[in-house]
Amino acid sequence: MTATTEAAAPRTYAAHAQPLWRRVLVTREASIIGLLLAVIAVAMATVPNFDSPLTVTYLLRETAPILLIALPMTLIIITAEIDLSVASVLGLASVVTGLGVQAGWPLPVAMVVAVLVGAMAGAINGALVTVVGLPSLAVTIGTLALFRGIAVGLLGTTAISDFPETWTDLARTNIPGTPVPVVIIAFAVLALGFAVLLHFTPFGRSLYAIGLNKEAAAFSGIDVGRSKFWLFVMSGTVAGFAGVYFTLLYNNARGDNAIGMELQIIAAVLLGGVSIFGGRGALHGVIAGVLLIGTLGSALRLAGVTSDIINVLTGLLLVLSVVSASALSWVHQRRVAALGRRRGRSPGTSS
Amino acid sequence: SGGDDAGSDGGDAGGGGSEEAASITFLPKSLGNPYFDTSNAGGADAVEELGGTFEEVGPSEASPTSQVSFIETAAQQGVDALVVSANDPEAICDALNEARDVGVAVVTFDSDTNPECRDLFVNQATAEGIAQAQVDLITEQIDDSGQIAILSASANATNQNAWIELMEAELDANHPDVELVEVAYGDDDDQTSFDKTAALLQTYPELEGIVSPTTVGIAAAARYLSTSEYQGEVALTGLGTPNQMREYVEDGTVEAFALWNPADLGYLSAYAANALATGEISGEAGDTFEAGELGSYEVDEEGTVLLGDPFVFDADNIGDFDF
Amino acid sequence: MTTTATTPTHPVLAGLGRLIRARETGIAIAIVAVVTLATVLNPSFLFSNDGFRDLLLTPSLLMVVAIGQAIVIITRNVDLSVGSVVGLTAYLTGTLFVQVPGLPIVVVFVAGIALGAVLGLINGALVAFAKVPALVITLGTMYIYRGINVAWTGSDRINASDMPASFRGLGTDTVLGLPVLTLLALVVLVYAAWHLRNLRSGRELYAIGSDPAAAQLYGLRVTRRVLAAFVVSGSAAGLAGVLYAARYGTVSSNAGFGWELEAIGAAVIGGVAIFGGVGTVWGAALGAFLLLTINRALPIIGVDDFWQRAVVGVLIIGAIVLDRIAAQRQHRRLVAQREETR
Amino acid sequence: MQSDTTSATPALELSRVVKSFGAVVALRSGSLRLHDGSIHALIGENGAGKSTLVKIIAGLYRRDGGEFRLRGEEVDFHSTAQSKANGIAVIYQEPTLFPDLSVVENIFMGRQPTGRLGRIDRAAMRAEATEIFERLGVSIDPDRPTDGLSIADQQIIEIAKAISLDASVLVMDEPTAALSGVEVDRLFSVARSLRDEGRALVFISHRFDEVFDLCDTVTVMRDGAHVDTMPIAETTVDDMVRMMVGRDVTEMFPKLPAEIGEEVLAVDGLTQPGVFHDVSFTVHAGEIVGLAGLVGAGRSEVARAVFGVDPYREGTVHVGGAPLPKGRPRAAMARGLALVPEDRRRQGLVLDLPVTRNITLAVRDRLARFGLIWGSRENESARVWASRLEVKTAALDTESGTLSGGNQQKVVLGKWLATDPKVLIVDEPTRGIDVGTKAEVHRLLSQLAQQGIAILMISSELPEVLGMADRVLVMREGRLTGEFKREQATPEAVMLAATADEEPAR
Ligand SMILES: Nc1ncnc2c1ncn2[C@@H]1O[C@H](COP(=O)(O)OP(=O)(O)OP(=O)(O)O)[C@@H](O)[C@H]1O
Ligand SMILES: Nc1ncnc2c1ncn2[C@@H]1O[C@H](COP(=O)(O)OP(=O)(O)OP(=O)(O)O)[C@@H](O)[C@H]1O
Ligand SMILES: [Mg+2]
Ligand SMILES: [Mg+2]
Repeated sequence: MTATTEAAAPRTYAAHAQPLWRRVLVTREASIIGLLLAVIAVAMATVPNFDSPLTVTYLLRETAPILLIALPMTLIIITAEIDLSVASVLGLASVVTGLGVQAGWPLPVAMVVAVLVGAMAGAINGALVTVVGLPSLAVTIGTLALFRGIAVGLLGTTAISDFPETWTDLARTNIPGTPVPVVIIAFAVLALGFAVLLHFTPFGRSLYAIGLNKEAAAFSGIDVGRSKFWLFVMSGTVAGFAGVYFTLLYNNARGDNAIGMELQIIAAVLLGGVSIFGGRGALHGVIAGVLLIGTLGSALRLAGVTSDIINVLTGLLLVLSVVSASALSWVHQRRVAALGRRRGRSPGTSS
Repeated sequence: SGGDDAGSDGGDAGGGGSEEAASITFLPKSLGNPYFDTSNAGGADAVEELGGTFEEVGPSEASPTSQVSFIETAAQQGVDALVVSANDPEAICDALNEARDVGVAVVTFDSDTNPECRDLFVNQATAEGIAQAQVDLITEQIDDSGQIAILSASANATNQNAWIELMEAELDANHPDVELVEVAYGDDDDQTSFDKTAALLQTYPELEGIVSPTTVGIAAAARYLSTSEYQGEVALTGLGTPNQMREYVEDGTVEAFALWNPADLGYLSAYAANALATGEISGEAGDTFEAGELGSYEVDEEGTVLLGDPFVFDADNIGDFDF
Repeated sequence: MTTTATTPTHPVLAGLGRLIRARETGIAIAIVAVVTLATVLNPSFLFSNDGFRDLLLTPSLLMVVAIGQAIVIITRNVDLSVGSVVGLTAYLTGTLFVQVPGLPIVVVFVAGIALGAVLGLINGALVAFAKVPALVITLGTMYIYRGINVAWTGSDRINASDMPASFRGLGTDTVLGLPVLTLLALVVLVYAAWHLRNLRSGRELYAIGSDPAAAQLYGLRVTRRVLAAFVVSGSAAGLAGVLYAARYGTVSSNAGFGWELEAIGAAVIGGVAIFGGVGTVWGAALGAFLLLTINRALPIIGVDDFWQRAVVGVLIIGAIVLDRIAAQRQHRRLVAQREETR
Repeated sequence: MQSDTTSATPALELSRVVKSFGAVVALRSGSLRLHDGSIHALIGENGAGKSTLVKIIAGLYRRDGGEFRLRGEEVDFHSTAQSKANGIAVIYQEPTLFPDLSVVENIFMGRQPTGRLGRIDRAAMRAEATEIFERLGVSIDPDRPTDGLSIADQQIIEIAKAISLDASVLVMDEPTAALSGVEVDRLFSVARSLRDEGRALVFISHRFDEVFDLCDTVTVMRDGAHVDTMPIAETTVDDMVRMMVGRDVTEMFPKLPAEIGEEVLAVDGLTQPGVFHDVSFTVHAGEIVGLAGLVGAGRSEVARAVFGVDPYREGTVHVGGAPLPKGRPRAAMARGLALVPEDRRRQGLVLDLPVTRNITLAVRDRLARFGLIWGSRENESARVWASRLEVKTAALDTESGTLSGGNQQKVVLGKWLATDPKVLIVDEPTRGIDVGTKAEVHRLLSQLAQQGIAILMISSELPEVLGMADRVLVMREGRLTGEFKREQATPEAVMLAATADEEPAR
């Protein structure tokens, strides 16, 4: 009875309550990666032509914009915000690239301007969220319409497609000797950057704190507003870059490019284990989530399954992943509670 | 089967291939569009006659980038031929070329891409013919004077824009009293076209007529007109399918409209695709092939095969058609 | 009793004051302004039979969906699946007419609303029982419902001629100069508004949205209420689907595509706070009205078609910025009031 | 006859109730026997299981074992609605209001009086609310939203809520923690009148004077178990403390002498309209300056403004002679300022993060090497402070939210001590903390002052301020109204400065 209150010798603390393998394997991320590997294995075995290098090329080429934008989106959702305007920013950047080329600028100049426009768009989101203090869900529903509206308004009826071939080829070529598109190099660099930023820097630490409790974060000297502002700028910039890539890949600048992609991106991020309430999630899970949806779609399309079924599966996957997580924790609680009851009863009956 | 005769004199390279069943994939602008339903059905008939395998894939909304993934899948599957109606002349070009690189024969129909991205284009009617037919129809119905508007599909549809350009030229040249006040875009979406029609009528109270060179647009516009005070006041014509338009022709909303037979278009495209896939033709000008019950066709300049002239439907003849 | 001491003004006057300050009034004024401007530029915008009818008709469907959406948002949830529900029920409506010729129209309405309710129930059950965020769940069911719709419809479509004229007539008929669809939407609106304001179950939705944890502590039946909100939203979308078939006549697999964001936008413009607890269905309905009326008025005012979406975006952002300013003022006023009483 | 049975059968009786959360046993054997017409105190250290017991009574938690009888009947609530229906009203430790709804709606939510068609009778609701407010002697506009109300007002609404239930059992979990003296008096008079009506009340508080003032019986808990129940007249503070902690403790750790050095923090003319006005003071190295006043006097707001979390319009803050920019907590931290905020669960900690991450949150930049931060370095740093402060937790990656209140407070202290501050501002460092831990905190502050740290201590507990501070500042309604040297600071003088203008009744 009194043992607990005795000021004894200095305590020692274990760093972790659970062994390493549990902390690594019993996670949301690990299960998504496992699922991805399983889907690949099954598709290799059963879907004709899936094992061809073309699959890798096409898959990566098409999911590249989602992969790219999912990186900053992960950080934003971890701070408990959301950016629904990314696909519109992509469209706007695409239009700016096109207009630049049409106006006779060299393509690299147009590309830089497009990325800057993306950054500006992100800054507008960021300012509305952090300076004015509005909920990002509402703000970015608004800018989703606004940026898309500007994109469609600027280009009107036309599509611009006379981009220099050297550049459009670059967007389509593979790393020599591999079936992997060149754009994946850009992605890898960005992914590495974002992973280090999120998981190994003080800034990354602060993002989790912001997502879980922004008041406590502010009291810890974290500049919540500024951090979020820069995340939105990053999101806009990457979306702008994705817009340039998209334009070159399809040799086509249009106002309605990638319309509706925001929800695909968010679905993938959430599937990858990021909590919509903020504070939880990791980049490797997100990348696996994007690839999982992409691979599943690619394999099913190859197997002749129509796109509607693919949509149904994407939705089911998303719903099941969150429901199973909450069901598992419920079962766990139940088990622990039952354990507690049993433990609670035995001393009760014996005394 | 059908094309054997032409096949045997088409060339040695294709000799062996013609025995084998070709796999042909149809990729319309979007699924759920009755016009393409009809044309694809024609294509399916032809493939059946040829003994090949037919497949129909497509996006649910008419956008070029979503067509690309279907083109890529076809390339991965290694189908023999792909028959596609392009949502954009450029955007799907590279994907089509990649498909051709792995040996897929590419035929465009209904809406073409740049000529260098496909082997053959099956043209439903010359753009001039279509533009002419529609201008003739509308000017006749409004007595060659007054305001008209065009309700198009999406702003980037190749064929639509080509026709509209030619129609504008024709109006400028030969119909000085007819003023084209606006080109509206219904995106080949029923609801949008419907609402755009309402907006046109309201924005231009003096409007005399609407031309909608797209089957979705004309049907939506007709439906709006038929319940509005403008029924019979504002003329409507364009390109439509008889089944969709029958009701409105009968109730007087629409006097006459034009179209080719989309089933024939699909049918011809399938034969053309088969001929390419089997090596019977290479898509050069002057190549000829047999298209089953449609008879013999020749490839002309720019790798185009022409189906024929547009056909005008009106109250007198519409009862004879079912598509 | 000194009750009167805390009631400084006459109740009627106080009510009037509230009305003038209300968000809904602001939107109504904006609508009047837009309509006036468009009518001055083009009298037929209002003063023609079709003009007046379309003014009321066009927003009616979105109004119904926005009402349901507002109810869900008030409980601090969101329903992204409404557009897909509209699509499914619209197609169901057409299919029923095709498969069962001569089916009474009432039955079709009931079937559409019932299907919507079931789809809403699925959303609600997943959100309320599995305790997972609504945004994620309804994002998932949005894909699922739309996928099922496309799979079911295929490349088929319902044409106007498949449905009886009496049904399609609902889409355009008027009673006493008011379109039937608008009247239906109004009935839904008035009832929903009354229910939310005057019944316990309505007020509890606000409580839940205002602070879900507190609602649990109060012993409110949170699960049941959230479930009900989703069922209502689904039913509203189901009704809108039936009305869609009546109004547009043609139903393909992408009916109602993208309506979810429009409905949320309408609610937000109408002053429904995205984090729950605040707002009225009146606001949401007026928001929907403003959104679509501006859309139709823009070409008349001389703004190119293509810029419509940009204007909608500005509208949404403007509305929430205004809200924010008003809320800050109110907060400051309350704090000042507290200072005074200290 | 009836009164006989009620006095014989307890209004409410819990015996050997068990409740655990996961691996944590919150209640091992909780017992409570409550009689009508009595106010029963429930005391115990932080984490002793008081609130858990309350929540079981309220139907918020279901017990894992033991018995729960209401007027002799065995009951098993599984929702708070059930306990309400059985005449039990509970005021929870944290106010639970709906910020967007009006005061009236907050009071009646879920059981509004209804008329025809189930329509809510707003007039009746309003009338009843007004009546209750009158009885409590407060004037709160019943139609205003609760957003923006002070904690005290919120607590009053909680009380109104409980009264309106007309319950026969009323449980109050630390209702006075945020109330000022006048408000506490008013609450007590209401509580007494409820008792006189024959109701049974439970009162939880860490303030012994209140317990003696109000209650007639007391139950002491320790480590999730019942220790003893006795009439209040038969016990003393020392007895109770001994039972609570299982040993003798002095509530106050004697202040250690410290050498007072040069001026470190200088605040001059700080003003934020409506919040505080023209606040000027200094704190020297090695000095503990107490900031006293009633709750709501604006002390925390001044602290937050100095630290930079809140804005201020006029005035200056100097640290070590150099001016500090406004609204920049980072700059303040870089200059050696640290703030232990008043609400540890909301402001002090990120409850979902592990102990490690919380302790290192304020020093994350310093732990980084070449801009990168590694888990092992964080653990090292956290381990130092966890063991120095003797935080009771098994592993460093335990979620902070699962620690008991006192241990959470230690984590917050550790987090700020890790920054090696020159000026430490502590806001209610011992609020809701049991006597044992409290003394530890006092010893710690005293030692820190000895090491030359300047300490500004905000506290609502007069004995704490008077016992610890070298100098006492008093605030009232956003203004500094008094400054006393340690020798001059008598309870009377400080209370006068804190309340001078306040009218006894409103
Ligand atoms: N929901 C919960 N989940 C897990 N553990 C809990 C929960 N609620 C309480 N506990 C734990 O149960 C124990 C008893 O907590 P309780 O809140 O009843 O203490 P208390 O006596 O009210 O303390 P205080 O005086 O600080 O309010 C503590 O160890 C606490 O951490
Ligand atoms: N919800 C919980 N989940 C997991 N562990 C918990 C939880 N609540 C408390 N604990 C752990 O249980 C142990 C006992 O908690 P308890 O609150 O009884 O400690 P205590 O000695 O009373 O602390 P204090 O003196 O600070 O009040 C602590 O080590 C704490 O970390
Ligand atoms: Mg304890
Ligand atoms: Mg407690």
